[in-house]
Amino acid sequence: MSRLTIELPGLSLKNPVMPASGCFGFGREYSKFYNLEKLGAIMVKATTQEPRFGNPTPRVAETSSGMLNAIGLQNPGLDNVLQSELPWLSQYDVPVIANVAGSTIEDYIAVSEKISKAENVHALELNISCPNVKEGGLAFGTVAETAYEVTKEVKKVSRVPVYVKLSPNVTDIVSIAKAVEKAGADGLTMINTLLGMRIDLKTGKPILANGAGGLSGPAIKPVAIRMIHQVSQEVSIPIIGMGGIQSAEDVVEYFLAGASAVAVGTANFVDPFCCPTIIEDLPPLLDELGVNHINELIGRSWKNEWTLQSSSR
Amino acid sequence: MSRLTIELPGLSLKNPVMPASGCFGFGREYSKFYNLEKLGAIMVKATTQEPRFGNPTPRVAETSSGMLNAIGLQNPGLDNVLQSELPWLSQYDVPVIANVAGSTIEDYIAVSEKISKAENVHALELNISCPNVKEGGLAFGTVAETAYEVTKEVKKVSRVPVYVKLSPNVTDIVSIAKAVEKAGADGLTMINTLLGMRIDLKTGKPILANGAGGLSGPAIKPVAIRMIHQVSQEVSIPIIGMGGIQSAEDVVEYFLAGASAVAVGTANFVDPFCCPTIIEDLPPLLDELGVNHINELIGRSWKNEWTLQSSSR
Amino acid sequence: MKQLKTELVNQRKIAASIYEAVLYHESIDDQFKPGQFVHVKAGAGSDPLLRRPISICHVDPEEHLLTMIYRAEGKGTNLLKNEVPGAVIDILGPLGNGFPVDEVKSGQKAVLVGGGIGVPPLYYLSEKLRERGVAVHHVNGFQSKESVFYENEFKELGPLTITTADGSYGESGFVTSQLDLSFDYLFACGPSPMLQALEAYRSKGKVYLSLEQRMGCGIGACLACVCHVHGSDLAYRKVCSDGPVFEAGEVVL
Amino acid sequence: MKQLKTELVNQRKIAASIYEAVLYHESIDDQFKPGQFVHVKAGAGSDPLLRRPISICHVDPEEHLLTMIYRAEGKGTNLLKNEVPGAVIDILGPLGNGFPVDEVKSGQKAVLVGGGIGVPPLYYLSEKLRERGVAVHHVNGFQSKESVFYENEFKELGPLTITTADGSYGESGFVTSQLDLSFDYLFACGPSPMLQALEAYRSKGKVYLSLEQRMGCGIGACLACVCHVHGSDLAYRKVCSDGPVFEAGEVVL
Ligand SMILES: Cc1cc2nc3c(=O)[nH]c(=O)nc-3n(C[C@H](O)[C@H](O)[C@H](O)COP(=O)(O)OP(=O)(O)OC[C@H]3O[C@@H](n4cnc5c(N)ncnc54)[C@H](O)[C@@H]3O)c2cc1C
Ligand SMILES: Cc1cc2nc3c(=O)[nH]c(=O)nc-3n(C[C@H](O)[C@H](O)[C@H](O)COP(=O)(O)OP(=O)(O)OC[C@H]3O[C@@H](n4cnc5c(N)ncnc54)[C@H](O)[C@@H]3O)c2cc1C
Ligand SMILES: Cc1cc2nc3c(=O)[nH]c(=O)nc-3n(C[C@H](O)[C@H](O)[C@H](O)COP(=O)(O)O)c2cc1C
Ligand SMILES: Cc1cc2nc3c(=O)[nH]c(=O)nc-3n(C[C@H](O)[C@H](O)[C@H](O)COP(=O)(O)O)c2cc1C
Ligand code: FES
Ligand code: FES
Repeated sequence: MSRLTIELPGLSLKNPVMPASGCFGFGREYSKFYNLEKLGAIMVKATTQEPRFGNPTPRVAETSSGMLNAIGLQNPGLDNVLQSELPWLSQYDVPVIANVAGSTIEDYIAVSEKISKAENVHALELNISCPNVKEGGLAFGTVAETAYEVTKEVKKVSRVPVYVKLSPNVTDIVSIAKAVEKAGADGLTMINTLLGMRIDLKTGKPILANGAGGLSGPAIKPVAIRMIHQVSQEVSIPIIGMGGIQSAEDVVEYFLAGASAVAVGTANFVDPFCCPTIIEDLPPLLDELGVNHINELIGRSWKNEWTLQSSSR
Repeated sequence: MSRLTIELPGLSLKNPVMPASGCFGFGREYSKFYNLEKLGAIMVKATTQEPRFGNPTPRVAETSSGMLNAIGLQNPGLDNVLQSELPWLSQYDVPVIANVAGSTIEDYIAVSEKISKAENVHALELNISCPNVKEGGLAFGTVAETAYEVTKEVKKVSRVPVYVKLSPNVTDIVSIAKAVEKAGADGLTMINTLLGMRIDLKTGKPILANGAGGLSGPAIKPVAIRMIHQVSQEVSIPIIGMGGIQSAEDVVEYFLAGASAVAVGTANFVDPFCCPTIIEDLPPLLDELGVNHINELIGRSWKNEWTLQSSSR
Repeated sequence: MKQLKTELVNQRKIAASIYEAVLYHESIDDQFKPGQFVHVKAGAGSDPLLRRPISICHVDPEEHLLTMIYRAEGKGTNLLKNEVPGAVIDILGPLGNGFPVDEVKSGQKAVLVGGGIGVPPLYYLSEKLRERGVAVHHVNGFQSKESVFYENEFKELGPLTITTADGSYGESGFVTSQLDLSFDYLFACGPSPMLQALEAYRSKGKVYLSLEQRMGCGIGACLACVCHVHGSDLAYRKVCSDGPVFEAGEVVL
Repeated sequence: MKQLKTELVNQRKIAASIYEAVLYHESIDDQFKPGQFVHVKAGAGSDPLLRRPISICHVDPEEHLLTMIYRAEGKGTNLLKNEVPGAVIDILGPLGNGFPVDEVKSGQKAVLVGGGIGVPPLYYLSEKLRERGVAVHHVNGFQSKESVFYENEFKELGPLTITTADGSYGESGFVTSQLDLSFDYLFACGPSPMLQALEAYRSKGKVYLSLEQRMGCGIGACLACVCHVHGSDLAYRKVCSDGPVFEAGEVVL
């Protein structure tokens, strides 16, 4: 399986597939289905300084090939994550990427400083793009200046490399990506969810108690591929791609677009075994494509004119 | 069927359902399947000053519950549209909304002035949001100032009401909507396609010859609903909603969000009879919801606290 | 919990919009308990995307059959109803914590209260209670005559009162109008207003309620389905994995 | 053109990844011509979204049956291959303009050249040419032995040469290596490189080529499937409605 290894800042991945933040809790539930050490890494649920209950229910609504969520960053708070969740996860030999959220720059700094000291946290993922919290989150991710600011401050305090999670709800994602790169980000993760809404015909009101929510799942994959294709050509830090990944084929599409690793979110809900299945399906797919190591695929859609294999009727 | 009539600037619609621009040509093909007079109106293919061949093929790619297109505004040019397409369409008693595209403000002015004089053109739809032309299009739609400018200039020369078609590929759609309202737009149409991409595993290159393209279909409906919900609360001009509409239920969802009429695009490709089918399905659906006239539904999701019907297990 | 590619053995319409489906898989056995549910994938492709939670209505452990009853309402259930015998139906299950069958003693009295599409799990519960020698009384409420199902099936297990909201069959009105009964245990599944009304019966005996909530994962990971615990702003329970059955008074309805 | 909810009567695998499906609908008759195609909806729900263009391989107008042959490759065709007899298959058709059968006279000589999944429409064409008393010679190219299909079926209609790219069956190489034949008409369907090579045969007789292109609507409205006309920057043809069959030399391949 050494054909799947990937080296990223802070992360020596045995394979490039990891569950996406918020779609895997802190791993406890999925650990009942398979050995978490099969995963390249684990992106855990967003952590905030104080515990949060999150938004009222309903918190999810289905859409065509997608779903909306407005969980509202429910989490047990930094102290509990440090004392209970991360130590529990440390029984597994798998790198953890801690997802950090907040309402103020101070929040981000405080959580990042402390959580980056946890032994099994190999990298941070700054969630400056959550659409489901009124106070901040999304705003940080949609303005280049604030994205720059929060990244820079967190870099000062973090013991581990910092990945910044970009919001797709912007006119010009490249300028935001460049801003956080300039601020010292070690990598990017993209994309977070698109803002969406569904309305219940019977009540006449939005299905989600919160009104709008974040759209994830296969529906958003072409938007993510487009953005990664754009951004990867303009920055020199690596990208962990996500949005609608369901299969090994999807992973290859992300690599071709310019990702160096991928995360799987919503698909875990449809098939709890999807991450290990995708990991198993990758080597035969590489064979089919005539590729030795998965890293040969990174950015191939724009890097040069070579062709994997000519299509035949 | 008087339960479906809608009055909009320039448009007395017998029902609120019309085909979306670019998905219905100038009506010739679909006229073989049903009487075009069944439609509330027809939004015809974008017209530019000069004829355009458009982009190289492949021009479409499928995605989960959606499709990408990069047609590139292929059209026979203003003169031909005025001399041949519109006169042909005038045999049907159905209002036409002319979709106007260009690369410069001067283009928009020139086409708008002339096409708005055609007898059966009841309104213009300014396409300042086409993702598939390099020179302009999208740029007009993503910057409030230029959107304002082009709208204002076109308003000066147009003989008929002007609707402006908004791009969803922006951070803040409300500010753009307000800018075009301030510039004198009579209405909004939204949304145009989301920018997306798919990559062919076999060739390693984007499927579309153009690289990126516009994402349409059911996948984007939640994004459109969210944007219409936002914008309709902030402007006082009417909105023609579009994006993924396939059924009468979808139409009601758009009305609840804040639309006053709707357009159907991609669904015509899946089912050429979808527009008349939707129109027929609306009255029984209104009955089920206990609604007399469809205009009672406009904006109900945010207008007040009434409830259509309590949901029962 | 397992992911099973079951075979649809039989499917029939048993009332207005109500379907009974029987699934076969060699792994189906008595590990599937009353009050638990299965998470059902409808259709191939990613539309519809999410699984549908459907209660277990009956299990035949020898024949490895599972019966579920559902209302064809939206996209997923309407696809499901078009499946023909031989079709492969992908389910996850058993999920959640069911009714505390083992707690009820032989000779005790249980009232089972179902509302509409909340009725099916109570059938399996009633079967299991009967096996333990519990005296079971059923009160099932429906919208109208056309939506009544499993009348004879329930009658074979114990007395049955049927109510219809429009009075077109059985007693007129809601189930709560038919509850001047004494009991040791009351088990209920149905719409929220019904469950809220039943909370009051805690003074008369032990009350267990099965809740409904929109779900993402169905296994406790996504926090879509949480409900508040009485007396705390932060404490919560997940309907999918802590429930769907809770003792009345534990969580906020 | 009609939208037909056909019934899948029969489906079988006839070569590696190649399936033959027979559809029934009372409206299927000889209005469905060789070279035309049907637009097939795979799966319920909106994923996959678009219809798949599949050529007409054979029509039985009395029994109202239509045969199509397809390669299970991507999302849609892989769903299709799992459908069982009795399933409803939604098709639009007939679409496009087929081969000019009526132009060919009794006694004339026609060569039919098919490549891979371009072979099926030529079967129906050959049947119709034979009915007119045309002498038909077939040259069908495949990837390898495993992908060869309809060998006997074609042989019953006239001489057949089979080529395989890997030489595992019939003649080794491409169809173009087997074309030292004289003809009045050459009809071909297959991959672009093959069609491009066949353009040169215009000097020997009339050549008609059936093109392939990614489609949106399939009926001429969306301009997804256009190709250039030789000698003009602006003139174009739509593969779906002007084609898919064009005379060689008309459009840029
Ligand atoms: C624990 C549990 C057990 C259930 N048991 C049964 C049963 O035995 N029989 C039965 O008919 N129904 C049961 N339901 C309700 C059933 O899950 C919904 O009716 C079904 O999911 C609706 O799907 P749809 O495709 O018809 O609707 P759609 O409108 O297409 O559904 C869209 C989305 O909303 C969700 N959703 C819609 N309505 C509900 C609801 N009432 N509860 C939860 N999610 C919903 C769907 O799961 C899906 O994710 C149960 C629900 C829960 C939570
Ligand atoms: C006029 C015409 C006739 C055809 N006749 C046949 C036939 O008889 N038998 C057969 O096996 N194939 C035929 N094809 C090709 C067939 O349409 C594609 O193989 C099929 O659409 C692929 O669908 P999929 O679900 O397997 O692939 P996916 O990859 O899931 O398809 C995704 C999208 O791309 C389109 N697409 C992918 N490949 C092609 C292609 N080669 N040509 C056109 N669109 C494509 C699909 O239609 C769909 O919209 C024909 C194509 C055309 C244009
Ligand atoms: C239920 C749910 C909860 C999520 N919670 C978080 C979160 O806490 N932090 C975060 O950065 N992203 C969160 N996300 C976004 C995902 O990590 C991911 O970026 C997005 O869902 C796109 O990937 P997908 O299409 O594979 O789900 C959440 C997504 C879902 C569906
Ligand atoms: C093939 C195709 C061509 C289109 N051409 C145009 C166009 O010329 N002008 C325009 O304003 N919008 C054009 N659109 C966008 C549609 O009008 C519509 O805004 C969009 O597709 C969303 O609606 P839908 O999901 O119902 O297709 C086109 C869309 C498609 C799919
Ligand atoms: S549905 Fe995901 S936690 Fe309950
Ligand atoms: S596929 Fe739409 S014009 Fe040919």
